[in-house]
Amino acid sequence: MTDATRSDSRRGGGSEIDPADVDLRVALGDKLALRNPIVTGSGTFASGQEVDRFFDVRRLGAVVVKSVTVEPRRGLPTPRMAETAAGMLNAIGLQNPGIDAWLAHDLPWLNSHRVPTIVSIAGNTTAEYRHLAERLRDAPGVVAIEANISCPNVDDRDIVFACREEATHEAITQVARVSSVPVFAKLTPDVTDISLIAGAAHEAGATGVSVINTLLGMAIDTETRRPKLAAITGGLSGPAIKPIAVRAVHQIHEAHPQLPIIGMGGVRSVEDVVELVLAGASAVAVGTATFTNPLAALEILEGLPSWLAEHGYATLRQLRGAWRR
Amino acid sequence: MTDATRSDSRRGGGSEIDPADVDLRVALGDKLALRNPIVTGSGTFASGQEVDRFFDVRRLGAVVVKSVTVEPRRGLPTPRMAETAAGMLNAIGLQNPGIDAWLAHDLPWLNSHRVPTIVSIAGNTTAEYRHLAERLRDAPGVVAIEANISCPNVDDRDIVFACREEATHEAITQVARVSSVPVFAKLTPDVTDISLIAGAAHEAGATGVSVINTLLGMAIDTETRRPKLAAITGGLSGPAIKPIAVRAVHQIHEAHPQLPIIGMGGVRSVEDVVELVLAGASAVAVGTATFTNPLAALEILEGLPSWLAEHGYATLRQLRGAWRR
Amino acid sequence: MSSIVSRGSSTTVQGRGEGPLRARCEVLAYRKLGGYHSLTFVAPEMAERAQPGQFVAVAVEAREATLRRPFSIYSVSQHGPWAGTVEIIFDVVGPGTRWLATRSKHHVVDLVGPLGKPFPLPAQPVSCLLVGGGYGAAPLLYLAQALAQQSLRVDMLLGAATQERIFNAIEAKRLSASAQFTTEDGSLGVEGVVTDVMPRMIEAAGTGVIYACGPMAMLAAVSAAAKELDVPCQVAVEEEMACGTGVCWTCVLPYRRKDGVVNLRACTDGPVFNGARVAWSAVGTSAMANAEDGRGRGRRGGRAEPAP
Amino acid sequence: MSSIVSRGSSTTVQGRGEGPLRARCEVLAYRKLGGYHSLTFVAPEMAERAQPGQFVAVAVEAREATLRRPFSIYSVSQHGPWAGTVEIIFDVVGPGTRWLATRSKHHVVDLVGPLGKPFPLPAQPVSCLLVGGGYGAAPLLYLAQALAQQSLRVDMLLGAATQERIFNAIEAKRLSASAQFTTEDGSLGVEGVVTDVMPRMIEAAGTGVIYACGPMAMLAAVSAAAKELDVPCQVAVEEEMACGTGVCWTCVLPYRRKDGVVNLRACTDGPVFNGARVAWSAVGTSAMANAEDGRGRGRRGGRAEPAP
Ligand SMILES: Cc1cc2nc3c(=O)[nH]c(=O)nc-3n(C[C@H](O)[C@H](O)[C@H](O)COP(=O)(O)OP(=O)(O)OC[C@H]3O[C@@H](n4cnc5c(N)ncnc54)[C@H](O)[C@@H]3O)c2cc1C
Ligand SMILES: Cc1cc2nc3c(=O)[nH]c(=O)nc-3n(C[C@H](O)[C@H](O)[C@H](O)COP(=O)(O)OP(=O)(O)OC[C@H]3O[C@@H](n4cnc5c(N)ncnc54)[C@H](O)[C@@H]3O)c2cc1C
Ligand SMILES: Cc1cc2nc3c(=O)[nH]c(=O)nc-3n(C[C@H](O)[C@H](O)[C@H](O)COP(=O)(O)O)c2cc1C
Ligand SMILES: Cc1cc2nc3c(=O)[nH]c(=O)nc-3n(C[C@H](O)[C@H](O)[C@H](O)COP(=O)(O)O)c2cc1C
Ligand code: FES
Ligand code: FES
Repeated sequence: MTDATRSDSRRGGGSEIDPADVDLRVALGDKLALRNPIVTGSGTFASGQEVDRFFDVRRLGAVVVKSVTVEPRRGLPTPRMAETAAGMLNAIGLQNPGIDAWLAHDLPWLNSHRVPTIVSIAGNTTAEYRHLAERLRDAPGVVAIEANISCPNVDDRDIVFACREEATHEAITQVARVSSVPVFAKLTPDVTDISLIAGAAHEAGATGVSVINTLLGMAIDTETRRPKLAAITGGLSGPAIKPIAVRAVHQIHEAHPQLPIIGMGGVRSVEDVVELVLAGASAVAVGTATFTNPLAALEILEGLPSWLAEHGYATLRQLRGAWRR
Repeated sequence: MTDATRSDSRRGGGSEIDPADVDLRVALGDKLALRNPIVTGSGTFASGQEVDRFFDVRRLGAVVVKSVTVEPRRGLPTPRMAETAAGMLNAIGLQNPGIDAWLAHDLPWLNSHRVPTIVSIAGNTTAEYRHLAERLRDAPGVVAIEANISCPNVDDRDIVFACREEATHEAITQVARVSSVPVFAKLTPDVTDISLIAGAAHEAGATGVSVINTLLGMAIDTETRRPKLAAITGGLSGPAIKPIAVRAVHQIHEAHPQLPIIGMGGVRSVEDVVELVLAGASAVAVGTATFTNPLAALEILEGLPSWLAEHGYATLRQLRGAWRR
Repeated sequence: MSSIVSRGSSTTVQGRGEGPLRARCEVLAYRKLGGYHSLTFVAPEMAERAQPGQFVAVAVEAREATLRRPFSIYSVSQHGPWAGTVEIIFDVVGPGTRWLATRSKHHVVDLVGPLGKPFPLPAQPVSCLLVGGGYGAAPLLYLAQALAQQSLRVDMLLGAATQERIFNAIEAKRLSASAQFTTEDGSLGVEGVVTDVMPRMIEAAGTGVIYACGPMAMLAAVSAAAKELDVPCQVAVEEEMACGTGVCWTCVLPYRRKDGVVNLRACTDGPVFNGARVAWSAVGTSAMANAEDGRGRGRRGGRAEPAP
Repeated sequence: MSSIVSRGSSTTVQGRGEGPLRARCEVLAYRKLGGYHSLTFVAPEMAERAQPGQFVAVAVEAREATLRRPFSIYSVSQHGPWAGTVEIIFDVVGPGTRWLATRSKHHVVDLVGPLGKPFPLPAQPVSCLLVGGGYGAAPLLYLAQALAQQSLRVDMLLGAATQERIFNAIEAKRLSASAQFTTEDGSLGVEGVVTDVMPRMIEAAGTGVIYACGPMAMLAAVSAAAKELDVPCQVAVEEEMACGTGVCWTCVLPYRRKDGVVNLRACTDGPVFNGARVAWSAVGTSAMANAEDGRGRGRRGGRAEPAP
């Protein structure tokens, strides 16, 4: 912030760090190393092609693609979004071409551009999760699977797997059993104790967790008396939810210090990334911020080395969980 | 909004309504009638005296006072708040003078100013809730008890009664059994299914529910690496959480259409009040908005009749749950 | 580094050699144009890449606004002392447009564009009818210039609730072989809606293609009338957009393809679509004017333009 | 209706006959004063009610800011062509103060005030030493005027990191029998901190009461020194405030009373407290300058003022 702040003791005992020397590499468990911690929020970056018109998306740690389902999905009717104070609600309904078309059209583009790819998968049943993981076995360029077991845009809240420990365990077991790459469970904060769910996912074989998915919200147009979303309720994202994301990451990291966490929720600046890492995240996803600025993820990535150097840190990973009492 | 909007068909078939004729009275169950639906969020209005310097707080439907405990509490160390995007975190720790001092000093002021008073009570054990309700038996001017079973600023999340159906049931049973006035259970949105908790409260004898309390959140100062709150985590309030409040009220109203609801969360305008009522609230509390503008509750109250008249409604209560598909 | 930084009149541009880019653009002029507002930005790279029918997404600094606001490009100039400018026309309907209306010369505004697919220009030398509702006229006037450069006949038909909501009638007359206007209250031209006049104009001009832009309900009616008269019809639609760049899937429009109805993105697959293929009856409730209460969201031309 | 609406230079006032009120106030002047900024508001009712040590809570329209920002009243004028004005001095440290620094003549800003308890004026004719750190000097200069009106001797001791962070040395000299300055870098006055100089000044002036305002760590040190020298000491503290009006309990300060340490509200029970009674060692971590990293939040005088 102010110069006074920067020149404080945390700069280290005279050891000046050159931003060019900052090491951004992060490890998410033994089997997944990313060249940098900046990834994308599933559903906010499509499969990379659109944003690649603005910058070389290969620069990112990985692209987490929009959740893919077994069958193609048309998604929900419009309106699918509503702006809220410092956030937005969405109810897209997992519109996607289905795993077959995705493997035929989207993955080849990602491969030809050498983009490390994390595939988000979503199913109605544990069998569907298993099927998706099977289809992704040995798919080229896929470095991890993110099992989205927490999409709030479903009719029956009971099928939100991440709302219950047992359901989480079952779904993740199916995926982890067949997957050839590390599996991350994408969790919702709309639960009484997210660290229990994270524990269940880990026990079931997840390498780590991705938190947070959107919070279930609703908005009503007082003029028309209609919900602002055709689906009535939808998922809240954006800066408004960042305090929830920091808390969720913190709770999970306290309960499971070894569990890799991909943190997200309202991130739009370098400081937001550092905040989530201090809370316990290993990598950080940029979501809604990409809507506000298609270059958000790149700008954050480019700003990280100098922020770290100025603050006397040679790596980002040394800050993981390093908040002070 | 625009004139075009106002002149739409909902203005009614030529039946012009005079704002002076709008009837703001609301009933919360059989035993509690308020002259208007605007009340205050517990902990955001103290016991009324401070805001009474700005306007006659007797104008409000009722004042919901800061939660009172059996013993006096010093509360948590500072910093107790942190601003977030369109919201704030707080961790006050229920600082209050204890029920005896409150009855001796605060209630008399409220009585002498004839302010309909809803007393928020908080305890560590069900016995404490019972004790508080007993102390309030036949206390003058007390029109209802709000049992705050959802304060997030506690060390052990297990003692948040409103996180579990059974605990909710036990605490509310104790209060309802001895209370001479209607009891409202104040619930947290930080649960997997808030309508189950509301059901448990109702079954235990609560007249209605107050939703939502703050969401548990956290913020870390990246310069000092310290949590922005001395208590590490705290409660998120303000406009940022309004979509969660609307959703929670909606879910409870769908599940329990007869259950009176005091809605709150991010309210700062007449439209916000109408939105929560459309979702299912009978009365609406103004919380954090009072920090931004000490006259917020009054201004909203004064704006309601003309908004309703302009939109062709003779009462607010006719809008309860009246959102359209 | 994939970001090109070029400074000229405070314009910092980020993007790649082609396609859309992001730029912080200085305001060259703010004007009121009838009932509408106009902002002209210094945006040379965008001006160079823009085509009629495309739009820009504007970052508004209104309190708590998270998302950009999309606006059709009304005109571009690629030369002159300011190197290149982009102009938008807008109606004040909410916090974002209210903020925009407070911008003036030398303010800097963050734009992303040009976005979306432009109007396809006719491959054959046909006569073109441009049908606009409210501020929907803006991109059509830009299109009219491009068609004129190809020496094609252009007729203009603009409708709105009242005379003030007809955008730039003078320009419409100047750029067309014939121009007609409809207003709901008869304050300009024919009292009624565009589809009341359209068949006669098509007959008189021997229209070979229709381009339309305006409220969704108007586009539906124009598309239906065009189909009946067997004239191809390209419509530029308006759907609520969270990203404008094709990554979020909020802006979809039901569109008929051989394999059935698919939800296409208005921002990337559109905003220009073949009107005959849009599954109008399946378009989201809020996008279509609502007959019951006389308004709807996501309608080009804004709230003042009635459904025909 | 409990709201009094009076219009004069765009001032709409709401409140009751006495105590604090809310008003939308026109900016009469914006100035830079050394390293600080000053805003003067047209606020006749507030000017009339204000006393030294009180503060105003300013609604800032910075993006996403929810809460008001508190600022000490630096000066008031109760007459002149503008009927009555209130002036604040501030340092730009974050989004709210950044926004405030963009206000200029004729902008309208929403204020609540006067808030808090003022400095208690001496009941006896004693000699007063006013000790300020950074912008903490502002309310002391206001106090100095009030003390001068009572014909009391005033001495001023202002400290800061550097010369630019000393607020209004000229005014301090003008209003005092003697004025001394300390800076960390020696750029003005004595190189050091206020407590290095304070004992000598007390001795020279025969100080009967100390009034202090500045960073919390400075106030702790001043209070300790005053206690040692057995001089009563009133301090105006700075705690983070969510409401400023006494309803939220975020701004508490541990204070020793007969019955033990209680948490008093800085906004309503203070901001002026008896320095000897404040339980300095129990003050929240963020409010006290942190020795380890050389900074803290909630310190009067801002980040540039070092802990003595
Ligand atoms: C491709 C396209 C081109 C457009 N061209 C123009 C133009 O040339 N001139 C013009 O005045 N308006 C145009 N609009 C509509 C314009 O985007 C909205 O009027 C504007 O976003 C309203 O913002 P607000 O903050 O003032 O209003 P709000 O009501 O607060 O908007 C809230 C949210 O809804 C969205 N939204 C609101 N209204 C619309 C709408 N009608 N269409 C799409 N999204 C909406 C906004 O993006 C925002 O996220 C266009 C819209 C699209 C999609
Ligand atoms: C009684 C009182 C009197 C004050 N008088 C002055 C004055 O005369 N001149 C001056 O420059 N400053 C004064 N301050 C400090 C001033 O309020 C903060 O500098 C200002 O709120 C920072 O806002 P920001 O948005 O620029 O920074 P941010 O860092 O974004 O502030 C974020 C939040 O923290 C709070 N906050 C931040 N810093 C402080 C602080 N130092 N003290 C209290 N709250 C803080 C703000 O209220 C806000 O809610 C005073 C504070 C108090 C409590
Ligand atoms: C429009 C939109 C679509 C989303 N779609 C998905 C999805 O398909 N799968 C998924 O796991 N998360 C999805 N999310 C959630 C995000 O990946 C992310 O968890 C959430 O938005 C919080 O991060 P943010 O605040 O940075 O956006 C979606 C979010 C938005 C806004
Ligand atoms: C500073 C602060 C203190 C609060 N204290 C209490 C409390 O003591 N008891 C309680 O039930 N709720 C308390 N709340 C919660 C509010 O009553 C309300 O439920 C919540 O803030 C959401 O509403 P809002 O967004 O309008 O503030 C407190 C909220 C704030 C911001
Ligand atoms: S607005 Fe995001 S895909 Fe079209
Ligand atoms: S700031 Fe709210 S009580 Fe002092």
